[in-house]
Amino acid sequence: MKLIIAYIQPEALNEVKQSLYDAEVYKMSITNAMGCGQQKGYHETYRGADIEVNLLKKVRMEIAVNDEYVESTTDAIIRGARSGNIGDGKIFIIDLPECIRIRTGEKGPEAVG
Amino acid sequence: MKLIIAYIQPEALNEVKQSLYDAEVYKMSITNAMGCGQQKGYHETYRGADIEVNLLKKVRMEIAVNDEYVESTTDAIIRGARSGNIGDGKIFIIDLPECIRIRTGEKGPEAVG
Amino acid sequence: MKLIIAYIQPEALNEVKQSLYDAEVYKMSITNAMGCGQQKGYHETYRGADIEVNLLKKVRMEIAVNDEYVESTTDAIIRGARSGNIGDGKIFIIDLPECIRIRTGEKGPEAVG
Amino acid sequence: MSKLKKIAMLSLALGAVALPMATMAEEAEVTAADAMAMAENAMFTVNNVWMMVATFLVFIMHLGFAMVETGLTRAKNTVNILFKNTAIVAIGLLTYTLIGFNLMYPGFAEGASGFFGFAGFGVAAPEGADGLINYASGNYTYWTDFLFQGMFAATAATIVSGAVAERVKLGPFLIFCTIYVAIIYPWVGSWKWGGGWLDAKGFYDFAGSTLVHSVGGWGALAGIIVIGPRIGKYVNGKVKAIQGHNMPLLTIGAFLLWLGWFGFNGGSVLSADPGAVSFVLVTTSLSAAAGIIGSMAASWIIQKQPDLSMVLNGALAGLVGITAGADVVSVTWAIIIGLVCGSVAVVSVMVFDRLKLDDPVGATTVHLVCGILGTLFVAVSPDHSIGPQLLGVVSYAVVCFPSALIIFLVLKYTVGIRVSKEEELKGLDLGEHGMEAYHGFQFFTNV
Amino acid sequence: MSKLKKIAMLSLALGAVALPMATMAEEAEVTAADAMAMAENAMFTVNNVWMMVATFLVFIMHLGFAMVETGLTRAKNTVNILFKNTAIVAIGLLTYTLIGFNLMYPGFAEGASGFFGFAGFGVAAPEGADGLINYASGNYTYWTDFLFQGMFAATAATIVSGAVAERVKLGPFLIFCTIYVAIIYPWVGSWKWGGGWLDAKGFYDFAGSTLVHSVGGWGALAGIIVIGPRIGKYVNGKVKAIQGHNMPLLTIGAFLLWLGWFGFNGGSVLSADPGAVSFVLVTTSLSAAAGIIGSMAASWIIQKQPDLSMVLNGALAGLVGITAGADVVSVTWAIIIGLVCGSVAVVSVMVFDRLKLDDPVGATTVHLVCGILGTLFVAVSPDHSIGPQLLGVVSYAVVCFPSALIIFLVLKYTVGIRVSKEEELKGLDLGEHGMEAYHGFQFFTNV
Amino acid sequence: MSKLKKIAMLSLALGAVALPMATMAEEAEVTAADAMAMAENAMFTVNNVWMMVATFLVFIMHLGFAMVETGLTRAKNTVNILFKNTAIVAIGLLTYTLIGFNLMYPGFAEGASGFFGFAGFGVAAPEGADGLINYASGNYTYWTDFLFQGMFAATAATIVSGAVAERVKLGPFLIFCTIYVAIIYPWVGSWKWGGGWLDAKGFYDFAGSTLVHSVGGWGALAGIIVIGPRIGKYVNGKVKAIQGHNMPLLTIGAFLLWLGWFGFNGGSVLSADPGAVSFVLVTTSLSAAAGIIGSMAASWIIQKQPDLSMVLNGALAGLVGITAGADVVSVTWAIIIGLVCGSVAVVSVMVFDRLKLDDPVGATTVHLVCGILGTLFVAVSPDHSIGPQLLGVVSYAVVCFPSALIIFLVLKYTVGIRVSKEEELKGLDLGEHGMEAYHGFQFFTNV
Ligand SMILES: Nc1ncnc2c1ncn2[C@@H]1O[C@H](COP(=O)(O)OP(=O)(O)O)[C@@H](O)[C@H]1O
Ligand SMILES: Nc1ncnc2c1ncn2[C@@H]1O[C@H](COP(=O)(O)OP(=O)(O)O)[C@@H](O)[C@H]1O
Ligand SMILES: Nc1ncnc2c1ncn2[C@@H]1O[C@H](COP(=O)(O)OP(=O)(O)O)[C@@H](O)[C@H]1O
Repeated sequence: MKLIIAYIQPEALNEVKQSLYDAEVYKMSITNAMGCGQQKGYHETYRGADIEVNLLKKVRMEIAVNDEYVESTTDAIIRGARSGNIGDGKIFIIDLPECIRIRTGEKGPEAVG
Repeated sequence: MKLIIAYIQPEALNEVKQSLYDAEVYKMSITNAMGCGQQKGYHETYRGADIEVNLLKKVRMEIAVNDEYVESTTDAIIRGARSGNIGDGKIFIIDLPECIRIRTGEKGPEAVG
Repeated sequence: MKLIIAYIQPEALNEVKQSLYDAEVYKMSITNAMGCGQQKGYHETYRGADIEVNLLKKVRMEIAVNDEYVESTTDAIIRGARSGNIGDGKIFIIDLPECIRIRTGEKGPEAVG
Repeated sequence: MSKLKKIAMLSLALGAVALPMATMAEEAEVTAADAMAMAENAMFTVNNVWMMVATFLVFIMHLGFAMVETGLTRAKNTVNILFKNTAIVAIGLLTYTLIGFNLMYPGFAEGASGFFGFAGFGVAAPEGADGLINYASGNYTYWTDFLFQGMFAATAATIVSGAVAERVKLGPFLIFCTIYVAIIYPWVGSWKWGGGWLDAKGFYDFAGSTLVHSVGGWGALAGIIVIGPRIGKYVNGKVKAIQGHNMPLLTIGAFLLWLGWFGFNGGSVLSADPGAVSFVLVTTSLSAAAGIIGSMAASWIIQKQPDLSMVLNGALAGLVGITAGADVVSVTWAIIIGLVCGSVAVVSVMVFDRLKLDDPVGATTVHLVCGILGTLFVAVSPDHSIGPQLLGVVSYAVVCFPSALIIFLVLKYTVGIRVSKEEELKGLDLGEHGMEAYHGFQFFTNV
Repeated sequence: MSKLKKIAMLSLALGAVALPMATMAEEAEVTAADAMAMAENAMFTVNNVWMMVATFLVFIMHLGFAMVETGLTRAKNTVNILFKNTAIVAIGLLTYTLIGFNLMYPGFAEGASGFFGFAGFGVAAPEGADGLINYASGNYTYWTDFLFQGMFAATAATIVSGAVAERVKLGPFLIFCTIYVAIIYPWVGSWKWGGGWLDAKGFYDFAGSTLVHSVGGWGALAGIIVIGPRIGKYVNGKVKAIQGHNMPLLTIGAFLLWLGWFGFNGGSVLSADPGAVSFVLVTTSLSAAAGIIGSMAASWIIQKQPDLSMVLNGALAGLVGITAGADVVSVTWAIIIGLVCGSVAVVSVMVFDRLKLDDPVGATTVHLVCGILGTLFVAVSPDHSIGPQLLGVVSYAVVCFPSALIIFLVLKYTVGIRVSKEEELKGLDLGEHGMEAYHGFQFFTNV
Repeated sequence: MSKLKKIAMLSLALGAVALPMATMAEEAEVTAADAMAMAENAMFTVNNVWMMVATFLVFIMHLGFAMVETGLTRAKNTVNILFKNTAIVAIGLLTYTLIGFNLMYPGFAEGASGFFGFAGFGVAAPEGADGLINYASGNYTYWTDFLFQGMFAATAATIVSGAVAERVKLGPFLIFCTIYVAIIYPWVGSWKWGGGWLDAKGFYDFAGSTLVHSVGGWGALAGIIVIGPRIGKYVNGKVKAIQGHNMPLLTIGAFLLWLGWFGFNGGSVLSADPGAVSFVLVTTSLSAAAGIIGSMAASWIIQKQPDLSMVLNGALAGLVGITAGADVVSVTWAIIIGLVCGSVAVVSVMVFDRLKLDDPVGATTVHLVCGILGTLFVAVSPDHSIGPQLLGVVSYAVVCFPSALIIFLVLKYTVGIRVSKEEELKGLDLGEHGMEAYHGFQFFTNV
């Protein structure tokens, strides 16, 4: 099993959700995040004082999937999130040795889905 | 060492904290999250427009523990979080090769606790 | 590649960011978190009822780096976050087998930076 | 309105006794009587303007209550609290129209027991000048009277709303309000303001420390007892704090209440009488200010750090405390009353908490405890004594508390008064309304 | 101001007809005429005080509108909404100074068509008593008149603001407002309140269900049509809810609007006439209360759970509905009007939604639909009939809607009226102002 | 209050000169003198009602200040700011009762230097008519006077509060306020409004551009200098923005302040004089509106995008600017004053920032800079000249600034005036009060 962590633009969330559904990935968790990367951020001027915002609003998705789903999931995320502009985000994939469904106590692959 | 990630119902947080204390797990980090899974979500109607909420409020816990604690920790989480209803949540367990305590620079197992 | 997760004091964020920049680490993601650890928390009294706050505001950083950067990154975090007081936080380092840049589809090490 | 019809309308408006302004132009032969009529009409008009302004101020108190309650409770129950406060205003005004007004001011006949009277359903102004300048010897019209009193009515129920917040079922609560505002409040009110038996006994309550605030406070106490504390308030015997989620809203509410009190007390003079009204405004303000200082001191000493929510409660405590005697106590006493009520409020909140009476907003403290205190403080004024004041306090206690208790109990064992554990944990906004108060914001609903 | 100069100033102020108070001291030989002069002056003063108070109340409605719009939209567009509402007040007052006032009250000559008139640029009070006691037969001064009317002006534009919120470009919108408030509103207003042709036709609109609210409503409708729905509102044919982000602000707004309406309607009596004003306040309040009950019932039945935003819309619906006939309908009818408008509002909001007319705050429902309803309801009063009322409704429709449509279309095809997709998704606060409304708070901008 | 006692009370209230309304009934033989008495009494009553309304409006300004300061600062310091503003109102009213009123209006004897006077501790109304109709030639009662002036008092301290926000220690700050409000403000106020030496010199300040706003502004400037900038405001020489956390609250505050200004300026006429008051309301409103336009233009040009916080500061700038001459400048000048103050405000805020004078809310800009500007603008009116105005500005500068500086320095080197670095970073809410303003909400405290 793998744990897929993706940082995407907040605006892209709905489209990513959609394309994940199309890829039959229905389970996910998201959190609010702030990120800085190549995307340089923008300049607000608040009361005339220039303020360089380099931590931008992002959405962090966490999706646990079985190995055979990794490809389709990442593709789905990319499909939904790519605008071609800097700031589209990143996907990190890490190993997930164990997963437990709290309700039933099921473990492993069948607990993920 | 292992890093335990758990998604639970917000309402269950206090009970989970309690059962973790009982299991002598005192250190943890939590964040706000939204999740969708088998739990289908609910329908709000806002100003007459039906709105299907499928991203539900969840709490994400992150607990780093030494290997011998994994079992007792997950059991504690399950004890506190299980209501038997869909939406109870999931626990993900990943390997944690290294851990550092910022204050002292201690590394490895003794840094976790 | 490694995924570095650090919990630091909110107040320390700006200094940590600075020292990361000095270490030429420009990419990171942060989220709001609440944590409890050795730091015992404090007592608010709200309307005369004593309230023991043991979940304290923390900031969670997530930084994906190539292996050769791990050391310098963690050092930078420590440099920025260490006050010597309980509550300074923790750093967790986990393996990151794969990383994808959404915009370009690049994979692996060059996607991280 | 187009200005053409004005002159016609006006002369009409001035009623029997007045001269059409029109005559201003051609300086006709004016008699002293004409002049007097015009002067009395002017006096009538200014009195009425003042009473209307006071009505507006009392109206805005409802927003004040809504904000105080919202600020002192949790984000997940905000929509529900706002909803209750909105509904209560409507229920209060409409029931007062239907029966309240005539229940409160039945016009007891000579020698009537003055215990209960009812002048019939609905409202209708007496014909001509009798509903105007002659209605209250030139102080206000029938309609001004009705609206001013109507705005008071809903207050009693609003007080209860805060005390049972975060756990009460919406429907049943609205039923309680309807009964309490439509019948209990105006009925007991008639004893004093309606010129009933307590008035005859020399009981004094200028603007309602007892008639409004204690009445509401008794309802609140009954509600708290019947419904029980919120989940997580008392964990294995220990009192836990459940923090309010929005201090700016609390502050907005408290200031709006103070503002409203200028009308609540100032309007209770029932005329624009310059001396009386301005004096009342001064005692009211100074008592509120002293309430802040008193509670600040108490809070700082007892809690080590000054608690904003306590200090704002303190201001309200001072306001409730001065309400009964605002026109009869001296400036010095007004300050003392404020200091006492303010500091007592801090202690009282803690005491109720330890008595396991869970009152999220301190309604029982502010309105009941300080309402009683204020009523008794009237005795410090030369022409009043403690006897009748005690009698009044007790009379309202023995009627309001039991009746509220009964209503709540009946509701509890029929439709049920409390939401399910799940709903309470999830929040009443989603439970009762399927809405969120702060959509998109992230906050912990479990705190 | 230092009190020394007062007496001098005062005697001055009292104008030609008045006696310096100074004479109060030495009880000189006073004639009935002197007394009458003083009495009339007192009456003039109280009338004017009332109109000034009404002006303040109408002013605070702008804050009410700002809060309602803010509460019903998303956090990412909050700064933009607040900005628009602030700018509109300024634009409204200044354009009204420059041309609006003289366009709305041109003082049509005898036998004039009463269709268009303009009394020239700028404002200036008539000399001496003509700008004071004689200006409006002792009801208010020239300046009070100007300011009261000026506060009304901006309202029409504010109504549009909410309807096109969350997607309209700031600059072009302000241009629309300027034109609509400076020309359309006062021009069509002159037909009735300016004593123009519709007034002659017996059309009746007491305080502006049509002249203010429908005028704004037509502008809102035009705006919605031209600018189109917000992204995400209609996803492949399905109506999606876009939730407002702050229910407490919505509630503050609604209560402030109700408060303001006391001045909006009460002030429209154009004098402090005790009978007339207090009656208007009663009908206004009862209609608002009934609007709450009506919408609560409708919402509870249709939506299964009572929707706070609907109920507050219902209160406003009742207020708009009573505005046209507040002084001529009975108390009972006031309640009926409130119930009807309140329940209709709930349905109307849903209908507009399904017609793909995306109105985030329900401005079209509250101000247009209920504005029309209220105008027609005037016919229930004995001395009015449906004919002229229909004529009025239609006349304003056929002029306001097209003109607003044209202005918006011209703007659309020149400077453009809508922000880019990126900006709309990111939010107008960052897009138009480079600011955040709630800096540091975490909320989902994608919802 | 029960209506039975009314008639008695009233006749009492009307005082020596008046006729009991009772006589209205049986049309007794009325003399012209009776009529005149009644008319004068009516005039007295309406004047007093107006002054009371003005008092309410000034009171609500304190909520306005609280909201503006809260909105423009960070969420972690909100409770502290709300607390300070609440405490200041109480301190202001009570110290004004104790000494302020008699320090500000000592009633300088003929030929007195008019530099310092004190009429003794506490407040007490003159007996009978001398405290009523005769107190201010029928314009208001002693108590109205006291309360109206008392509401002004706290303002000066509130202005300072915003400037030193987010870093000042609670206790010491309250000590400063007490001294500044109890002694400095009323003492220097006596020079002009107390009929002191500056009044004799022909200095003119209608409602307090200098006496209230500059006085507060100088205190603010002194505070900023002594306490230093907030951590993170100036990072190695560069000016960093520290964003306010709540723009809706800022907007609520600004609108409430505008509303309050109707009483602040309108009440400063010290009577309900229709001509004078309504004119003042117009100049006040137009200057505020022009302030919005002026700052909007400046902000749009300089900052590229229009900054809401600047525009709202602009409205306040216009209001402060018109305050000194609201009754003597023309409508056109009122607009010019607004435009100038509004645009200057935008620049001024940036200048102070670059001068490393860290003023989170722009208090020095709005109250000091525009206070001075406004005072000088009085010279554009025919019957005033620049000389005395400059003299006034300078006199207040040389006394207020140093005295504030001294108080702050003494506090700094004794009890300390600034919280610890840790506390400042963590936020004063937890540090000074052990509370959170938005419990449960997630926001970044480090921004
Ligand atoms: N090495 C990294 N570690 C953690 N988060 C990262 C890293 N690189 C990128 N991110 C996250 O992805 C977001 C988008 O990255 P950015 O470099 O701006 O866009 P792109 O990858 O398209 O150039 C960042 O805002 C940050 O949240
Ligand atoms: N595969 C997954 N990846 C990420 N988060 C998940 C996954 N499955 C479940 N979750 C999280 O767990 C929560 C509960 O899961 P759900 O399926 O609704 O309940 P249950 O597991 O009891 O059926 C979800 O809301 C989501 O936050
Ligand atoms: N075992 C752990 N699992 C998850 N988070 C932890 C763990 N230990 C510490 N943390 C995080 O680090 C923060 C600081 O830890 P704490 O023990 O208070 O300070 P220190 O490590 O300096 O003693 C905690 O608030 C928590 O957020």
